Amino acid sequence: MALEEPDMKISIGSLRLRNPVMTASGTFGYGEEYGSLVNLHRLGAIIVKGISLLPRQGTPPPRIAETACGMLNAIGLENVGLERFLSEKLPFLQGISTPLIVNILGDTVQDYEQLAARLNEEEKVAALEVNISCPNVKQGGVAFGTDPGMAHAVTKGVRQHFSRPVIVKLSPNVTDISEIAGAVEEAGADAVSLINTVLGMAIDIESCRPKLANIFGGLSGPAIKPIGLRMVWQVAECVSIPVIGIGGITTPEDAIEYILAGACAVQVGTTNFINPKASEEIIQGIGAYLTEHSMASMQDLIGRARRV
Amino acid sequence: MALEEPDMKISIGSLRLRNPVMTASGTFGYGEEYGSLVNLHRLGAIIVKGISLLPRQGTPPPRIAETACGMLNAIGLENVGLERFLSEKLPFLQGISTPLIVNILGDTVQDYEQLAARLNEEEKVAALEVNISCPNVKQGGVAFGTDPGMAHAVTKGVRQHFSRPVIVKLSPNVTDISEIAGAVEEAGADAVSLINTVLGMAIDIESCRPKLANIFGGLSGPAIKPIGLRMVWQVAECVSIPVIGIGGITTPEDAIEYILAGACAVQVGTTNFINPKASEEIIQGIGAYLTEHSMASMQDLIGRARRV
Amino acid sequence: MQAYQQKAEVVSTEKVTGDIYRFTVKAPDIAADARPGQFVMVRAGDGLDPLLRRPFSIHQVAEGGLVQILFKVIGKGTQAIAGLQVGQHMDVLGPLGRGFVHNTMQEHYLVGGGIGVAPLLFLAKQLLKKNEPSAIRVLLGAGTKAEISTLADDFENMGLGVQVSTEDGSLGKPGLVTDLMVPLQNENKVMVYTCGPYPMLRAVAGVSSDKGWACQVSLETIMACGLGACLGCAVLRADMNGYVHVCKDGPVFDADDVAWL
Amino acid sequence: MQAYQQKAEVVSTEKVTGDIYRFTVKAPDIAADARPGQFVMVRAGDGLDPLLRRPFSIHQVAEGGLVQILFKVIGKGTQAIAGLQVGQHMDVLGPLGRGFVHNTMQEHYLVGGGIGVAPLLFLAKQLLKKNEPSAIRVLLGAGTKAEISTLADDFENMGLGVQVSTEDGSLGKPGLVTDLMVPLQNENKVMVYTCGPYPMLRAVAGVSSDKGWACQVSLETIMACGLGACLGCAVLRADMNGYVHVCKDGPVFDADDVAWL
Ligand SMILES: Cc1cc2nc3c(=O)[nH]c(=O)nc-3n(C[C@H](O)[C@H](O)[C@H](O)COP(=O)(O)OP(=O)(O)OC[C@H]3O[C@@H](n4cnc5c(N)ncnc54)[C@H](O)[C@@H]3O)c2cc1C
Ligand SMILES: Cc1cc2nc3c(=O)[nH]c(=O)nc-3n(C[C@H](O)[C@H](O)[C@H](O)COP(=O)(O)OP(=O)(O)OC[C@H]3O[C@@H](n4cnc5c(N)ncnc54)[C@H](O)[C@@H]3O)c2cc1C
Ligand SMILES: Cc1cc2nc3c(=O)[nH]c(=O)nc-3n(C[C@H](O)[C@H](O)[C@H](O)COP(=O)(O)O)c2cc1C
Ligand SMILES: Cc1cc2nc3c(=O)[nH]c(=O)nc-3n(C[C@H](O)[C@H](O)[C@H](O)COP(=O)(O)O)c2cc1C
Ligand code: FES
Ligand code: FES
Repeated sequence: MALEEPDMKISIGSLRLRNPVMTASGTFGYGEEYGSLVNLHRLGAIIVKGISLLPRQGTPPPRIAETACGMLNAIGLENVGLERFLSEKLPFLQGISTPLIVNILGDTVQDYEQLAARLNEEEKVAALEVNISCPNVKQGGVAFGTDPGMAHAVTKGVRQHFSRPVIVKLSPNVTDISEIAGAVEEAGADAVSLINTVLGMAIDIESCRPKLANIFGGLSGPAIKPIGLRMVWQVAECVSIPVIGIGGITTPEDAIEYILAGACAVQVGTTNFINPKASEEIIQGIGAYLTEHSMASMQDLIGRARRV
Repeated sequence: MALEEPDMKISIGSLRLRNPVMTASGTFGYGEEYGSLVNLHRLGAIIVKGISLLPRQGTPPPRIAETACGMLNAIGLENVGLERFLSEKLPFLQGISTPLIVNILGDTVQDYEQLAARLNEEEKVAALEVNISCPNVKQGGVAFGTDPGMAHAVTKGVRQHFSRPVIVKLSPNVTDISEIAGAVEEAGADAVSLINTVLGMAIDIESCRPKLANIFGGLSGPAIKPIGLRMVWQVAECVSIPVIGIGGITTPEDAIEYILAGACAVQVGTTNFINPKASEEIIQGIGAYLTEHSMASMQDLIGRARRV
Repeated sequence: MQAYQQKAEVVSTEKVTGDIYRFTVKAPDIAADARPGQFVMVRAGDGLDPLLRRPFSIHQVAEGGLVQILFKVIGKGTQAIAGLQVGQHMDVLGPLGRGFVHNTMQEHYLVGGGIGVAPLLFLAKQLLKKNEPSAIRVLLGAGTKAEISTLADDFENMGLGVQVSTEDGSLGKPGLVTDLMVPLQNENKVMVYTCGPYPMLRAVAGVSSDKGWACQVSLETIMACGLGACLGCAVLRADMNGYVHVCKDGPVFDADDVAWL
Repeated sequence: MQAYQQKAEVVSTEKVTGDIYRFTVKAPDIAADARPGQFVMVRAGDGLDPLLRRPFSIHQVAEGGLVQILFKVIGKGTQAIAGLQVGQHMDVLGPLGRGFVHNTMQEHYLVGGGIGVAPLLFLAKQLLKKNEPSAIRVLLGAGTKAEISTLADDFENMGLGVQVSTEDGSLGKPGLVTDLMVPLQNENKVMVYTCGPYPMLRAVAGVSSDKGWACQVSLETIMACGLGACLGCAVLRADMNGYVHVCKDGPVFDADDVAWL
């Protein structure tokens, strides 16, 4: 079929993406791991594993447990740290035309600011995604992402030290996600991405111990899709910045659901483990849907379920 | 095998149950619906569909959508109302030896109090389960279950009008479920049950409309088990009243996970739709597990994963 | 109402057309109690995805405790059922709901659309016990010949008069099944029994009402329990005041009792 | 590292014992690159439950782009794979990880426990290319005869000396596989290659260390990606300072590099 390729471009602040499909932080390593399985040049954007100022060892194993249509992880934000990221991981990504988004995390607002300032110097870093699901060590360990005031402070700090788009990644483990979204919008975020993992656990009934050494872990995968979708709908209702949908996306249909709910783009997470080709299949599937439904661009699709 | 039957009795306040397996509200009708499929006399307790003062029609269809290892429902608390419950449904339940727990819901604290007072007169009603996931119409529709103060007020009101055990059923759609649990314990609850459904949604990509007429619905089934289990663990850590575990229980193993996490009893919900015999199988499976592991009673099992 | 949950062995499978199958299972208790228009809730395997049972009309019952369903592959649930081999088992819950009521009518019109013919074969057999074949008329609509010809033969083999319409004109009259109804003139008391897609049911109910014929419709909704417990299968009442529940009050309703939207 | 995702056709299935299967699939790219000790991540069907791929050692590769896995049915994932028929496909990702390193040692001891023999057959074949059969010794431990006799024959048919221990004494020496190691005396430079359950690996590493033999262990952990992306497969380093990752840094490690807990 000689169908005209539909226009799948989208914008997040000043950032232009060739299509709305990104890989979610922590599920795609630093890109290189998937280099032989995925055409990295076709992706909308690559988001790398969360980076902290200093390297982190992460939590003891077991770190993973499977659940019904989902998985729990407690990686403990293990990562190589900022310096090794810049020296060991960035060079490979510089060779890929796809925009790079760096996911950052810290224990204090200052941590986030320092990360933002240093990454601002690297032109290849097209945007930051600020993971605010981490516990704030200065405030007794309550997650930045569960308190609108703290979420505001982190966002503002990053905003001041980074000149390109700032995406804030929201935690679903809150009573009212719109409130947090509103706070980060006000603090200058260019976009919000959601959802991060849902706090869960599993127990081994033979050893009588939690399956994860960390006891609790983050639930991801198809099981959480209804939750992510609902939160994207709620947030899209109350903010005017772009919303990026995440959670349980395995097929083009799942991605389209998120976009219909109001997301301008999506991230593919756990599915990378199961079907590395999924992101490419999703890009193609969204394109095919636009063509079949005679939609000229992503604008026709974004939030359509809210208008029909 | 002539194994000695293990002792599966548990207590919830002054209520003694022959075993720890109950049917969850809204998934077992008024008991009668399952009369020909389940030996109702074997169950630990029967919890009936939530009752309001006046009958409710519920939300328009579609009311149900399937999701990965789960389902969404937006029944809108359709029920026959207190009077018809007493005249049409209670007589059948009076013929069943199993303790009856009535789930109640209202728009105001007064609604709950009136329900409690009237049901207090019916001896067959062994306990109340107070559903606080409903929106409080006097307070702008915020759910009673998301605000510790409102949860406290409802619990206290019911407590004052009902002389037998009061179980308060908690919503998982909160930042900190321990806080709510603590509030209802303080207000005099004899037990807490959790979790109610997780707010979610699904979209039909052909019609471009939410799959539920109500847009949002409650997610239940195996998908939410890790969330329920985590919350039971958290709540058991902070209250000293019994905790009843709910969410995605389909097998004896699932029930045992909840009990190891600290639940003294469990409720079987969505699984009743899929395998009506599940509750009986779960009772048998817990018994077999106690025997195999040489545990003399439920006390050996409850919260064991917290101690090992 | 008495229902049974049975691990029913698949005793035969038939591929009627590309995506339509007819499966026969051994479920003696269900077979013994089943009445035309009732349904069963089916689950293939123990997997958690798809999670819910799927509802199917009882297509036929036969000697030896056999129950037959006629179904079209739509998604995961029907795919899993279609994948079962003879000798494997499916978990069947039934018989459920209220079936067709056959009052003392003079003429019976069975109007089926697509896979909606499923319950009508069972009904026809039942009607033949108390009625002459000439008092029963079968009107079948489908998209194309392949979807309906085997079923039409089944009715004809019972000695019944069958008229067929297809949208592509490949069999019978080109058009919709209501096009077969419109020309019919009848002074007798007629009962229409119909099953099929919603727009067709609405049209059949409309024509019946215009003609003064009584009409019973078999409705479909998404169902979780099939037992009247979940209240998920609500359909608006004709008076717009509250809901009936398809699994318990139906699936067969008097067309006048439900709202046509 | 180059990995491939292939829809691999099942070309033969063999039931080795009650719950142990040997499946051969056509995966030419993987077969061409595979080295002993590497593994594949497998998924049967498109279902969402079980969700994750399952890791399996590459048991053998053969002419015609064939890859073989030897596996034991444990739970849902292995059940689904065991249920595949010849002609059906499984989704295979590989070859993954770092395999065994065969330095210029004088003697090679292959020590396998239970299903842990899987990667050792491939390794033995490779070693035979550069070593005399007499330089290779195979020590196999199992619970009972049925679990191991077919595999022991496979090694013997390659002309290798095989010693077996079974816990119930039904074949070879009664006891554990380390009981076969302890009596061995050797002046030469020895490399032990071992795979099996964790307590066995720890014991084998201990005996090797006592004897002054080099030892490579193939570790198992729960894995999500198999590609070094999820960081789920962490194992504590010998110096207790941080983690190695089984899928990327292993699955084969020098026994001295990991902490034995
Ligand atoms: C009383 C009754 C009798 C029926 N009799 C027959 C029959 O004899 N033959 C036949 O082929 N089909 C019949 N259906 C429809 C059949 O149940 C659906 O086609 C089937 O459930 C689709 O499941 P799926 O997993 O293949 O599709 P999916 O697309 O995966 O279904 C997704 C979800 O929607 C539900 N669903 C989808 N379509 C329908 C529908 N039309 N009705 C109810 N639920 C639906 C499913 O239960 C599931 O929860 C009947 C439905 C009802 C309510
Ligand atoms: C590198 C490597 C090579 C392996 N090679 C083989 C082999 O050649 N033959 C073989 O039979 N088995 C092998 N295993 C173990 C095999 O992967 C598990 O037995 C299998 O994953 C169990 O899956 P299940 O669904 O049947 O069991 P389930 O009980 O359902 O598994 C539950 C979860 O635990 C994980 N899991 C359970 N046991 C193990 C385990 N021992 N290792 C890793 N994950 C586990 C599963 O992936 C799943 O996520 C290997 C494991 C690894 C890591
Ligand atoms: C193993 C694993 C590691 C993750 N690490 C991070 C991380 O470092 N930073 C972050 O913001 N999110 C992290 N996430 C969350 C994902 O980016 C994503 O938000 C979540 O998994 C939900 O999407 P999914 O259901 O598609 O996986 C991680 C998820 C998984 C499964
Ligand atoms: C169809 C349906 C109706 C329900 N109705 C009620 C209700 O009336 N009152 C209530 O407290 N919970 C209600 N629930 C919630 C269940 O009791 C239970 O808390 C929830 O479904 C989680 O358990 P599960 O995963 O085992 O289903 C309902 C659940 C479903 C699926
Ligand atoms: S399907 Fe549950 S009440 Fe009808
Ligand atoms: S399994 Fe994902 S990093 Fe090893």
